[in-house]
Amino acid sequence: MHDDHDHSHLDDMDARVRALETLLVAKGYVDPDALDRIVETYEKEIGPRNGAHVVAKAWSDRDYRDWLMQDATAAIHSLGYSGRQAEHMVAVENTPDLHNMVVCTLCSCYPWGVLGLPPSWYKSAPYRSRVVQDPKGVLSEFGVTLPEATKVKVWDSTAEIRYLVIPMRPDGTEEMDEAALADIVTRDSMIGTGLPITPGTA
Amino acid sequence: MHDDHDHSHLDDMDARVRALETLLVAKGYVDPDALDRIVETYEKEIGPRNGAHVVAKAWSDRDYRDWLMQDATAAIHSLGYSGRQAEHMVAVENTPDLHNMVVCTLCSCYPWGVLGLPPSWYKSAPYRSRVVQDPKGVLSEFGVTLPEATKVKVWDSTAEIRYLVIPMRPDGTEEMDEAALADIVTRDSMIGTGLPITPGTA
Amino acid sequence: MNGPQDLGGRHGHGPISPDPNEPLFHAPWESRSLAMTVAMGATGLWNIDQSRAARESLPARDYIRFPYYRIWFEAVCRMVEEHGLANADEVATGEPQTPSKPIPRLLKADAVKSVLMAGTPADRVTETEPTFKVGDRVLTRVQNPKSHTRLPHYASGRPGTITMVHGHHVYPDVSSTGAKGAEWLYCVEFEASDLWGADTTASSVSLDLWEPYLERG
Amino acid sequence: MNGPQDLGGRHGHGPISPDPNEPLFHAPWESRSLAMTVAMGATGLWNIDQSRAARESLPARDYIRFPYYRIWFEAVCRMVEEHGLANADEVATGEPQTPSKPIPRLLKADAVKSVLMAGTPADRVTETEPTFKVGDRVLTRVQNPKSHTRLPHYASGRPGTITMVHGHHVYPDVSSTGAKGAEWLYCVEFEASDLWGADTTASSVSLDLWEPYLERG
Repeated sequence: MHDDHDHSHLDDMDARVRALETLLVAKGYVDPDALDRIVETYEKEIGPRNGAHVVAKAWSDRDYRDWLMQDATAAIHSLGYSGRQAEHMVAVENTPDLHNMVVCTLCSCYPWGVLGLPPSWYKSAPYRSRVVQDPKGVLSEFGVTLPEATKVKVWDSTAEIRYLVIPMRPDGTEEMDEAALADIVTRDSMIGTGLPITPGTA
Repeated sequence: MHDDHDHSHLDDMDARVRALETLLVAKGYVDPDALDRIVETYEKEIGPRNGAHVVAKAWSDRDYRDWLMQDATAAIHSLGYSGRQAEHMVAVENTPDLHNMVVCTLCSCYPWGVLGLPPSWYKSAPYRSRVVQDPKGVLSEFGVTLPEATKVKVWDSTAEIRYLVIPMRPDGTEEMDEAALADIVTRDSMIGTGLPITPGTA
Repeated sequence: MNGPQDLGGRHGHGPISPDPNEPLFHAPWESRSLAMTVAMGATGLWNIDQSRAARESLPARDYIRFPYYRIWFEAVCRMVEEHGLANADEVATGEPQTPSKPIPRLLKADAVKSVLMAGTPADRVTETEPTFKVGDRVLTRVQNPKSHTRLPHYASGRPGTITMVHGHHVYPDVSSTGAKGAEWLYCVEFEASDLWGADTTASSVSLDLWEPYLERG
Repeated sequence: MNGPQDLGGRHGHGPISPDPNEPLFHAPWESRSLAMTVAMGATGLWNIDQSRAARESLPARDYIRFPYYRIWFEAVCRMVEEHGLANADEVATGEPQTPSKPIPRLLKADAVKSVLMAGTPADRVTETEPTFKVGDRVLTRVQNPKSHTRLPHYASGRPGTITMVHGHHVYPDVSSTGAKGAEWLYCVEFEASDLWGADTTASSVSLDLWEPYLERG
């Protein structure tokens, strides 16, 4: 019923975007090599492994966890992560009683510096419209069911503060070192739409 | 930028609507002659001339005006107008200090029995979204400027009550009879997006 | 439902562009969609609140682009299918593949005039008394149901004044489910500043609201 | 702006349908649109609030249908034109017809890493003190400006509690016009029932709100 001709539109988009790039380069407003570098940075260097490192360290090191909860910007910067869309960080910690979820209802604010670029669904109308009212309904679409009694706090990123969810460390991970722990921390678990991988189920 | 192919869609609409009608007739759910009669009724019998008659009579006959303001449903019915989408009527009167405007923000409620079918703009997102917040901005798009001090009351038709605006009788109409007065009452003046035609300017 | 139909106070929908010479219908499919909506409504299979609920349940991205008669048409198609009168393939092709279902009433041509003139009054007899009277201050309910309601979001959780007691009317929040229900209906006037702060050129906005939407203010 | 971007609590937008194997970019135009948005932002010709204002000013019917990177692309095109860097025909064809305008800064490839790592902190020095402290009850302003704001409509006119004082930050309602302005920024926690009544599965919703949005509750 949508009457979209999305494929032809997407072909149009390739042509239109190429035209703009050609123009901006010709006019000297952008350096084409800089465009390549920007894309490479988010393809290769900045992604959710950054955040997973932060979470794994918080799980492994109580002092680091305390610092993170008190001054996330500094604690995260100490691991070498910062910059664009991670200038001002706040960490929010899940507990058995409380689950945190992050959204930007007004646009697509997301902690690039620790999670990379957001997935499409994070920027889309369905997620942005629903999670502030019905987070448990949203979780069920991600296959996540919380205990009935667990409360959900939603964080709507309306300013330049970026929120990182610190998920609960799963049972059965007592023997894992920081590197192994980082491997079970999923991107979605740091947004609040998922949980870490439970050892033995992945 | 809309990427609409409205014309081809509208051709589609003709075919789709014909298919539904064929089906409903074949299944015995609708009588095709009844469909014709419904269309004819709103093309030929029920339209804004009904409401103009009501307004002209209210301008000419103080007792009728008082009855209309007190029990619009009965007063309007006494002129032979009633029925679908005019079951429960309220008349609201403009004064030098107060201008009334009617909308249905949630759908397209409109007093069919006195004004006929609504114009497209009445049912459209621009009018419905804006008039409850910025009625004077809306009026300017209709070419209407009220005195600065005139207040605007907006009526949002959220239930089955239908509102009819009784515009102010223009100066210079003292000699006009009811039939002549009805001719200067425009549809938009009974919605509140227009004013009656001032004699000598039409 | 805080859906695409709940437009009051929203921005970004562009100019109104009224056409003073607009025809009553822009194409035959518009008049036939109107007529089928009225005729199917007259069968007694569904009520006006169910029709409204079906229209506003169109995907938001469709609702705000479609001409209004297309919204009506799509809703009739949906209700025909949901009430088991025909399947989607029959609706698309126009060719019956399944037996007809009995319907409560068929609107015949010679009854059109009397049916349209009778309308469908929404007031219902009651032995209850209205809780509020003209002049009472009220506060509208804070709500955001996914189901059909006629309290627009812009007037949810706001203070107003009762200016009319309209009567005891069919209650859409219940009626839209196909069940029967009625409640006292009031006209509630809101100071425009209580809805929009300083961002308004209105003096007041009046809405017709049922008693369950209201608490004493 | 209560525009198409103000999505919190709206219905009718369908399922979320997360794709666990989604690529970072779906097509080359997406990555190039991202890169041009970042690179043009780095010129210093406009700030992030102006970019956001341009994106949400797309027609509502386009905004809710477009892939997000297309929203960004359309906004860059609009800003390039509005700032007189090129005309619409040049943007459409890619062929320069007018002389280039001087720009404050050109982002060179070898500066990308340091620029991205530096980011653009939004906190600003002030001699003022914050009016509110953690634990204070506040009421958000009733408003509905057509201009850029970061108080979503669903949280306008609602009571909440200050849970963090973030600092003195760039104020988007002013910054989006190209002017300079900063205000104290707070995290305000709202009971979900104060936003949605009974229609919610959330316990609370927290928003970061600037002092002009707040009065003592």
